[in-house]
Amino acid sequence: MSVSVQAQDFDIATEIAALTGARKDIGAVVTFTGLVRDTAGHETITDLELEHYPGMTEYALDMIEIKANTRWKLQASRIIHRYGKLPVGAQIVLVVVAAPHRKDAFEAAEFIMDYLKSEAPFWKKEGTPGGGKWVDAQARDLDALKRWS
Amino acid sequence: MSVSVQAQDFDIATEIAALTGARKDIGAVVTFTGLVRDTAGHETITDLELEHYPGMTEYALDMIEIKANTRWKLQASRIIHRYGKLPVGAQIVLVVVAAPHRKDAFEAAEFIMDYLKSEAPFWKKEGTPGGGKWVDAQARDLDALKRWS
Amino acid sequence: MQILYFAWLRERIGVPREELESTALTVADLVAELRSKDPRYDLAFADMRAVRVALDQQLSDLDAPLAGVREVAFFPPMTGG
Amino acid sequence: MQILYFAWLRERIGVPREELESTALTVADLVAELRSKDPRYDLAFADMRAVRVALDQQLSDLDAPLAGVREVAFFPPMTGG
Repeated sequence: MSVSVQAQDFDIATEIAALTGARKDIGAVVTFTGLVRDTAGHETITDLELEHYPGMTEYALDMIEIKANTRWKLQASRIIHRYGKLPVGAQIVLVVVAAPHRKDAFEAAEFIMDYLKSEAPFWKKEGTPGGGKWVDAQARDLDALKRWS
Repeated sequence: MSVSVQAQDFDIATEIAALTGARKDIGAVVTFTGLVRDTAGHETITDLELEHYPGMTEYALDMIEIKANTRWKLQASRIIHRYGKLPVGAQIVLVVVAAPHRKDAFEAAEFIMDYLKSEAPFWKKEGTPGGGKWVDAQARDLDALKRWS
Repeated sequence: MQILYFAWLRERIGVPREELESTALTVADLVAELRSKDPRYDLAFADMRAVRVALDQQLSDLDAPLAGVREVAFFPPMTGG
Repeated sequence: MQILYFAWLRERIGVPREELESTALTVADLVAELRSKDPRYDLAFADMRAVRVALDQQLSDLDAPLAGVREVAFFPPMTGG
């Protein structure tokens, strides 16, 4: 289990290799990568600024990872979330989960992403030709949490 | 959309890069990697032999990928499945799915894996200290299919 | 027609494929014909609940007609992924 | 105590953090005190349904007591991931 909150980019292959290493007991690895899209609805996006709450962010990600590891039989997990100003196409977040069986790996990765959307102190501001706009929290992201309770 | 049935190994980072390329409209990438585990229940596994039905395999994977792309709004997808004798720890299968939103990417990747388990003509033979054993189909893999119908 | 066998069906029957002239109307008829041919086939097809069939590379079933079919494959339930 | 503001709350209030001596017993009392201080605060806290609060970096709510709390953070609903 490990989390990183960082400005710099990450490399998925490196992160997977670091998790699985020379282990021979892992059956399934699921990764999720979130990227900056060039549109939001009908609006053109030029970049994305991610603000966060240093200290609380790491604590919240640790808690989410612990919850996932308590609920599913995982062998390894990793969360990386970037902050700062990111160009369109850039990687924002990475979740990697390793487990003996695929169902656990899929569910835990989706659980982590659902919690991350609503319980990690990040705020997105989309750059548009008309200026920056704070992204509103989505009702569907809160709905996504309900399936886990 | 593309599928490969091959003896050689694959590189996840290369496959993701080939899918996303210079695109700026992708919001979520989910990958699943299946690996050869060193145990099955209480049994020690020394290697895994994967037999397949050339011709039908490619057709079945194509059909599964088309089903997933019909059901979810995907931007790109890729399936690689290996055959032949694989050592413990080796990669067996890779599914990569790119979509505007995470829910579609997660569901489509899980759907593809569930179908692949029961509808792609592969058969696994586990090497054990006592000799080779054909893997039995799991009732839970058939159950997994039911959630999609 | 071409008959293909995979996994333990291939091992029990002893060949991966064979050419066969048959007048069987359905898959079930063909299985009966094969079982009467040799004890190896009789053993391999003893429990048909454990056997799946594909006709010209598409999953099918025991009742399916064989008219026009060029390739019949028998195999256990699939275990890919 | 330290008061922190994030995202559009930070922008409306104009500072990311400030030190404040307060006798407020609850978060709601503190919000009332801030709103009476300056129109910028009054505007920022006009719709409390859009405001979340963390006490010493743990999510909390408006009724929570402030006794012993060193750091209060106000922010909109989170949009990570």
